[in-house]
Amino acid sequence: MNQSVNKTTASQPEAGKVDRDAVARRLARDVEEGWYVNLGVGMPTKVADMIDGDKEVVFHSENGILGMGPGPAPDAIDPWLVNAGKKAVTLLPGSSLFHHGDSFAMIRGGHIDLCVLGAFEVAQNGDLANWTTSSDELLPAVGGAMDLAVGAKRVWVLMQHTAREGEPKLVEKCKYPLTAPGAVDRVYTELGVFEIIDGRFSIIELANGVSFEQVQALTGAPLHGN
Amino acid sequence: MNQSVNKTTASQPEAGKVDRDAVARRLARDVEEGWYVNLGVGMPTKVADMIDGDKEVVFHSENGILGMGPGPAPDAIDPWLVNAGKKAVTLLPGSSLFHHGDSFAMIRGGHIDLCVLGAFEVAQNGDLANWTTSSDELLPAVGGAMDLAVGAKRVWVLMQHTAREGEPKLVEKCKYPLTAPGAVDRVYTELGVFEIIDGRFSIIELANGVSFEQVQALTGAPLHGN
Amino acid sequence: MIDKRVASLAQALEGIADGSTVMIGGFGAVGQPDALVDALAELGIKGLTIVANNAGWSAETGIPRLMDLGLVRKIICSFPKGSTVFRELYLAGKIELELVPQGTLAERIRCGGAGVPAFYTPTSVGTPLADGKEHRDFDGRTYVMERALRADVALIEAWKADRWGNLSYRGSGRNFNPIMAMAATLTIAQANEVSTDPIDPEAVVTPGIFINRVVQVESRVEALLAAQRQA
Amino acid sequence: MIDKRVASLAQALEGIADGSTVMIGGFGAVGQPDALVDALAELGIKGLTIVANNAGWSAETGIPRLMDLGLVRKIICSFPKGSTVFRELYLAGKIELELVPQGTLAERIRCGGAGVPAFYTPTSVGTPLADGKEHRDFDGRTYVMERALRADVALIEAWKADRWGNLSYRGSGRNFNPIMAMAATLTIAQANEVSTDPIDPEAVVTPGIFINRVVQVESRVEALLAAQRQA
Repeated sequence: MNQSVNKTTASQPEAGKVDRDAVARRLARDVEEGWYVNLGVGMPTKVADMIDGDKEVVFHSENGILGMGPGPAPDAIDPWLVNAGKKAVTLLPGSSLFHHGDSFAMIRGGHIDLCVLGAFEVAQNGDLANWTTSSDELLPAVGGAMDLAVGAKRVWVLMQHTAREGEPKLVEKCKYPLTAPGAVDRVYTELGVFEIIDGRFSIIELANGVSFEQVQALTGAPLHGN
Repeated sequence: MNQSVNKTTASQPEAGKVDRDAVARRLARDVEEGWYVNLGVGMPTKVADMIDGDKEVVFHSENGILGMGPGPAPDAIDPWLVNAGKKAVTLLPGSSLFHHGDSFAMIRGGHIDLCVLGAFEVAQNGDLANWTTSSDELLPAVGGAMDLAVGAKRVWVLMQHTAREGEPKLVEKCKYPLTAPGAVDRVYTELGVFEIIDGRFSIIELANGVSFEQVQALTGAPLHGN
Repeated sequence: MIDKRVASLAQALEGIADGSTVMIGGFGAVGQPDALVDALAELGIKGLTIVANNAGWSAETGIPRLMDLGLVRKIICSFPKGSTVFRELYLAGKIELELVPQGTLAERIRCGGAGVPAFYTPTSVGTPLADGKEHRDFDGRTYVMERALRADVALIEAWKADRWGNLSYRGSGRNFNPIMAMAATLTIAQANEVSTDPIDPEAVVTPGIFINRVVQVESRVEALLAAQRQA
Repeated sequence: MIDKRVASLAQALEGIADGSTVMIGGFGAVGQPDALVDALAELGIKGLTIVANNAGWSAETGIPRLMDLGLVRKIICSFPKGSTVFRELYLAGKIELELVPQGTLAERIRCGGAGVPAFYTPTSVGTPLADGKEHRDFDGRTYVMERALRADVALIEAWKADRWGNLSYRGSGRNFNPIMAMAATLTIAQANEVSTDPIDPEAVVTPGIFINRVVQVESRVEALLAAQRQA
């Protein structure tokens, strides 16, 4: 938890060189003390390690944990305690355990302050596509993404600004099947922080050394000042 | 629990002289080991004391108890432990505690083997009227009666055969507002045991010394042999 | 540091507005947040809609006290008998009653907390309480549609609380408390024991995520015993 | 005397018919009733519909083993990735998949056990998973109607059990187990510890009313650790 360095967002826009930790750290700065936070599998899980040590945040795992702590030492693994990615975790003081019915009541009922998810695409109206890249994908799987996207008070997407081949992931309209319409509040990428306001992407901040023109060129929808 | 006497149903048909314990004892004989049983407030609560000591039955209270035992000694009252009638109770080994959401999930979900209720009227098609005696009663109250009547696997009514003025309570059609349509399986009174089969009252047994004609005269619907 | 403990009943109740819908836990006297309700009565907040199983029993305390002070516009409950105050106000047309079967009340509250806006139940079909409700058949059985219930405020009672707002209960004291805790915008718990030590994660009944404030209140054992004698 | 303990896995599984719908608890490996599932595979009961969160991970054990033996007709789940056996059968058109969002799956099961035939949820609105479902607006938001799920049999895992069938769990091992326990006609639990001593009434997570049979099975710690390494 106690990350000594407190750098701002990384400045390298090229795909493949993204400092994922820096983006996660930038997002973590905006997480408020006392929030109940669910982190999606993958890049979002990094956020847990980036929260300032003196800011108490409660991490929720949809398989029935509140107050999840970091992974255990190899000799201290509890085989019965895993996160939503099925990896070993620990419990922090103040934690609680419950079943899936109650866990998704929390999610659907609007009790989670923040959900951080990865995405294939985010549209300027907040539409989120993060569960399947095609409507006839060979083997679809959805997990809890749809419930989290509609249920959390805030949905922040943490992702690389563009896809592997450089295609924009912030778009006017998603081409992939939606996870939820109008769900996303903010997007954090290596190029900046973008808020969805009145159906368009507003720039909250740009990463150091990144110009508006650079970001706009890598974005599939018009960007606006805040 | 260990009632030494094992009399059959009392034989006195006149109102006011009914041996309520005997009727409760007769019903208790038909309760099977291992059943989960909810007893309505009033006369039905007597059934708990009439169950054979070597027959383990689990009593449910809708305010969140399974495995309810008899009332405590005056010096052993737990103020936080009451039954649905708000009276002090005890817990037997194997008991459990839960909230109202889960308690009525048990009831509505068909997990209670038997519910014993009192009634104002039972109709030959199983209609039950036991919550209010008039559709414009000054101050209505319903509690959990409707949930129990529709949810329990079996609904047995335990009551006096006739009302105070001698009016029949087993009737062709209820005149009072229903608690639930077609809910009752059996009726136990001081005159006998009656099962509802194919929309009519079938006599399972008559109390000692009671003739078919006597019972029929006090019943507002045709009785049938079994 | 997360710390949901507040030092007084007044702090616990801060910010409740006239016209609020207030859920009050408890089944009869057990699990009723008596100190919070009595402190609410002192504040004189008007036009309340109360959601509770009962309408109380004694004019000196609890829901009848709120009613006696003219603060309650409406009550949504399953069993309003036993309260002389309510009876008189109701018969005089001075208070509104929405009578709900107990299990339907519980499920409406649970759905309110779980993000489910409506559900179907067999309870009340064929009775006057289903009048005007949407009916629908599933697999040959008839059900009514019921809407979720939410509140601005929930007042609940627990046995133990920790600084994270985690709660555990005692005996039959859970009743409506855990589900009401989920269904309100502002949930306030009174607890007999409040500690900075965490409750065992396996023993938490209401996770702190549902709780906004916790206040320590010595439980009124004598009042509970008196209510039992009256039952 | 009530005693839900049975002496063997074979006794625990007695009476399951071809064509049954079987709920299987667990989230990944944790809370999965592995011994019961493997014993079910040995019985060769055919035409099963499985309800579970995952489609398993290893061909040697659990749900993939059932599938590999050709016993499964259909699976209702939220996350079927990770199982090569399922993938191959599915792509070959030899097994049916009903993909359900995880929270909707949980609530459908909970409603199945709670006597609620249908409910509304915002989850999946505007996505392909809502295609063909009834949509309805409540208070200006759109929801889909979902039907309750029930099963003929639920296989679940607990940490402790007593002779009344009361259960408690360990860590994140609750997951789907408590709600599946409620939603089946025949619920069978494997538990690491089975005792004639009762579980503390305050600590019971699944009351025995939902449980028909309990069998003691030593938990396979190594299998759990292996599954974590694979995650």
